[in-house]
Amino acid sequence: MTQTLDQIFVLAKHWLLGFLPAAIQPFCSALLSVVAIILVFATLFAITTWLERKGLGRMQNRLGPNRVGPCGLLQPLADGIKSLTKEDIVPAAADHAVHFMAPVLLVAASFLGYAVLPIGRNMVLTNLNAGVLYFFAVGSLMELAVFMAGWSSRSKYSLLGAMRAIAQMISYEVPLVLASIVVILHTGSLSTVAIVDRQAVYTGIWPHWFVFTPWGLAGFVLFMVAATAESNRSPFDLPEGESEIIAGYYIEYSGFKFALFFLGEYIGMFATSAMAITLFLGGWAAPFSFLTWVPSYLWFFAKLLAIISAFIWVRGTLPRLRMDQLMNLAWQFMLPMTLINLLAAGVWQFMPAGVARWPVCAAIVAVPFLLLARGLKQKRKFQLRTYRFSQ
Amino acid sequence: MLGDGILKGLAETARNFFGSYVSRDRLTTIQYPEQRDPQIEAARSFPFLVFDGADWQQGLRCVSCQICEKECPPKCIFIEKSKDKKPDAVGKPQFYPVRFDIDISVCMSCQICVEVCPFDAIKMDVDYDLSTDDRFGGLLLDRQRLAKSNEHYNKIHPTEAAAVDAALAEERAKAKAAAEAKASAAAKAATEAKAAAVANPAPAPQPAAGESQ
Amino acid sequence: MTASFTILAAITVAGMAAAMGLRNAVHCVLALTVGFAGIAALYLQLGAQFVGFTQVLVYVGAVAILAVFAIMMTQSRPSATPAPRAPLWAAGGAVAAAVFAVLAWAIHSNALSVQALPPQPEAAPSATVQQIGDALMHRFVLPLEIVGLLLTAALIGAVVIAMGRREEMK
Amino acid sequence: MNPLQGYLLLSALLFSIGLAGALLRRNAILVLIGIELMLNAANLNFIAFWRYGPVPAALTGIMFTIFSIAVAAAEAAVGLAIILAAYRHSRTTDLDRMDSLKG
Repeated sequence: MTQTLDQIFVLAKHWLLGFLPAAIQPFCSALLSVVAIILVFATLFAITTWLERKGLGRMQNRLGPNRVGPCGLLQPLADGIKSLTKEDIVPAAADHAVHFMAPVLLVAASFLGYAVLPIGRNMVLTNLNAGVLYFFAVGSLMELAVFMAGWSSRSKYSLLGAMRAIAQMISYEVPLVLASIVVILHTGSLSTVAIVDRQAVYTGIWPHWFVFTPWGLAGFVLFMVAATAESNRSPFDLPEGESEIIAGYYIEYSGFKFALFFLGEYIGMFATSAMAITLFLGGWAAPFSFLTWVPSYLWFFAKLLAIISAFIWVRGTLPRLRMDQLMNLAWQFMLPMTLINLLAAGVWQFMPAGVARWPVCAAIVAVPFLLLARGLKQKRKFQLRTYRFSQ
Repeated sequence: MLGDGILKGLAETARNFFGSYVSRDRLTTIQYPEQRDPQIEAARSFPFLVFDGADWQQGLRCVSCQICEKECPPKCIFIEKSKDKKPDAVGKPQFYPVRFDIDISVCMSCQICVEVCPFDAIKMDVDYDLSTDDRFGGLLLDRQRLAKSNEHYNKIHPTEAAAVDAALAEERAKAKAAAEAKASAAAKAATEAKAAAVANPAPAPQPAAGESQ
Repeated sequence: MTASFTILAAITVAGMAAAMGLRNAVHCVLALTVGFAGIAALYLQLGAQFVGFTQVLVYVGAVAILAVFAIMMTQSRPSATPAPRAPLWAAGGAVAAAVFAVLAWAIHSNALSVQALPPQPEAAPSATVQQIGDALMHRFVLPLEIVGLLLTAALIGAVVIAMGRREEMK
Repeated sequence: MNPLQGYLLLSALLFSIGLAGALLRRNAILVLIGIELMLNAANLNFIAFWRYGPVPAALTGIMFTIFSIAVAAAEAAVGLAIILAAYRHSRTTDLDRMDSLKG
C-alpha cells in the first residue's frame, strides 16, 4: 500500500502511456513529466508569492493580502490576471529582438535545472551522469538572460542593474559550486539520484543526511548563502535595489514580460533550494526511519517549503548589503570557507570511520571560521571613502 | 562571533511574526474603505469654496477678486468674473465667479490661495477619496463641485471655522451697524424731509442676501 | 549524417557566422553563445556529456559574459563597429576560404577515409564522470597540475593587468 | 560520407569562420572571439575522433578537450584583461587605430 502510494505518479504515468503506441512512448513520457513539473512548480510559485506577502506582512505586524478570496488566497490569480491584461510597453530605443528574448530565455533556463532534480523515489526526469554539473551549467544561462534584459532596454538603470546582477552571480557561483563539491567528493558521483540514494539510509532511526556531518553543515550554510545571492534574494538583492536603481535589469519591462521575470526568479530560487535539499538534506528521504511510509515526494515538498519559508524569514529580517560588502563577503569569507570546508571533507574521507573524525573535522571548519570572523571584524574600521573612478 | 547579529535579527522577526497572531493590538492595519481613522483636525487636501446659507449659488463668499488665481504657484485655478454684480452677505454689490475651476491633478495643496483670500471664501478640504477613472473631467473641479457649505467647514475644521465665523460675524455686525446707522440717519433725514414735506416714510434698503449666523 | 546532426550543425554554423558577421558587438556575442551552445549539443550527441556541460558552463557562462563585460567597458556608446575596408574583406575572406578548401579536400581525400576506421561503434563509448576523474588523477595528473598552475597564474595575471596601476587611475 | 567526416567538415567550416573573423574584424574583442572559435573547432575534432576513433576507452580526446577548455578560459580572461589595459591606454579597441607604439 505505502509502496503504491509512494509510486502513484510513476504508476499513473505508465498506465497512461500504455494507451499510446510504443513508437511515441518515450517522447510522450518526457512530455508528460515536463508538463507535470512545469505545472507543479508554477503552482508552487503562485503559493509562494502569497506566502511571502503574508509572511512579510506578519513580520512587519501587518495583515498581508486579505481581500481576494479567503485569507487573500486568490491574490496570485488576481496578480496574474492583472499582469496579463496590462499594456506591454517596449522602449522605443530598445533592441526589440533581444528585449523579447530575455524573459523567455530566463524562464526557460530556470526550468531547465529541474531535469535532474529527484522529486521523489524514481521521480526524476533524467538521471544524468553529470547531473550536478548540468545543473550549474544551465544556471549560468540565467546570467546571459539577465544581461540581455539589462542591455537591450537601453536604460541606464537596467544596465547598471544587469552589471550588478552579473557581477554578483559570477562571484557567488564560485562558492556555490565549491560548497556543493564536498558532497560530490563524499559520494564520488555527480548524479543527483546517486547522491540522494546515499543519504536515504538510516542508522537506527537517524538518516545519513550530509547536513548532519561537520562539513555537510558548513557546506549547507555556505550553499544557502551563495544560493540566496545567486537568486538575487534579499539581503543580496542589490541588482533590483528599489531605492537606488528602482528595479534593476527589468525596469523597462511591463505586463506579462515582467511577470515572466518574476516567475523565472522564483523558479530559479526553487531550483537552487531543491538542489540544496538534494545535496545536503537527503532529497526525498524521510527524516526518521519510522517515517518512511510517508510518500517521498511529500517529504521533498515539505523540505522545499521549509527552505522557502527560511528565505522569506531572512528577507523580512536583513537589510540590503552594499556592493563592496557583497563582494568582500564573496571573496574574503565565502571562498576561503568553502576551500577549508573542502579540506575538512577530504580529511573526513581519509580518516577511519569512528568518533574521532567528528571533532577533527568540526575543528577544521570551526577554528578558521572563528579566526576569519575575528579578522574580518577587526579589519572593519571606518574611514573616508575614496573613489577610484568618479574623480 | 560572525553571524550572531543575524541570529538576533531573525529572532526579532520571528517574535513579531508570532506576536502578530497572538496579540491583536500589534496589528495597526485598518480595513480602509470600511473602517477609517478619525479625521485629524489639521488635515488638508485640496481647496474648496465656502458658501453661506442653503443655496450655493447665492451664498458663495467668493467675489472673484482673482488673487488666488494669481498667487497659485502651479496655476491650477481658473476664474471667470461675472459681468453683473450681486449683493453679498452684507448687502454690498459684488462680482461673483461665473466660472471657478481648480484642477486638482495640478494642485499641490500649498494652501497659498487660502492664505491670500481676503474674504475667507476658499478653504482646505479634508476629502481624500478623490480617485476617478476620468483623468481630465473627474479631476477638474468646477464651481458646483467646489462649493461646500459653511456647516461642512465647521465640521472638518471646527476651531478654525469658529474663529473665521467670529471674525466674519463681527465684520458683518459692524457693517450692519453702519448700515443701520446710515439707515437711521437716512430715516431721520427722511422724517425731517417728511416733516418738511409729505408724510410717507421710505423704508431703508435692507440687505437682500440671507444672513446666516 | 543524421537529421539531428544536420540541424545542430546548421544552428552552430549560423550562430558562429552571425557572431563573426554582425555589426553590433553585443549581438555578435549573443550569437556566439548560440554557436557555443550548438557545439555543446554536438558534444552531447557524440556522447561526451561531461565535456558538453563543461562547454556550456565555461563558454556560455563565463567566456561570453566576460566578452560582454569587456565590450560594455570599452564601448562608451552602443555604436556599430566599423566595417572593414573592401580590399581587406576580399583578402581575409580569400584566406579563410582557402583554408576551408584545403581542410575539406584533406578530409575528403583518400588519405583519411582509406585508412580504415574501426567499424562504427553504434552506442557512444562510455565516458562517465568516474572514468574521467580516474584518468585525471592517474594518467593525466601532470597536465592537471600544470593547468591548475596556469589557471592560478592567469587569474592573478588578469587581475593585475586589468586593475592597472593605482597611481595611474587617480 | 561517414559521420566522422561530417564532424570534421563542420569543424573545418567553423575554423574557417573563426579565421575569417580574426582576420577581418577590427574590434579587438571580436578578434579574440574568433580565436576562441577556432579553438572550439579544434575541440570538436578531438571529441569526434574520440567517439569514432580506435581506442575510445583511453579518453584521450575528452581529456584533451577538457584541458583545452581550461586553457581557453584562461586565455580569454587574460586576453580580455590585456584588451582592457590597451583600451585604457589608447581609448579604443579598434585594432587599426591601435598602431602607435608611443606611450
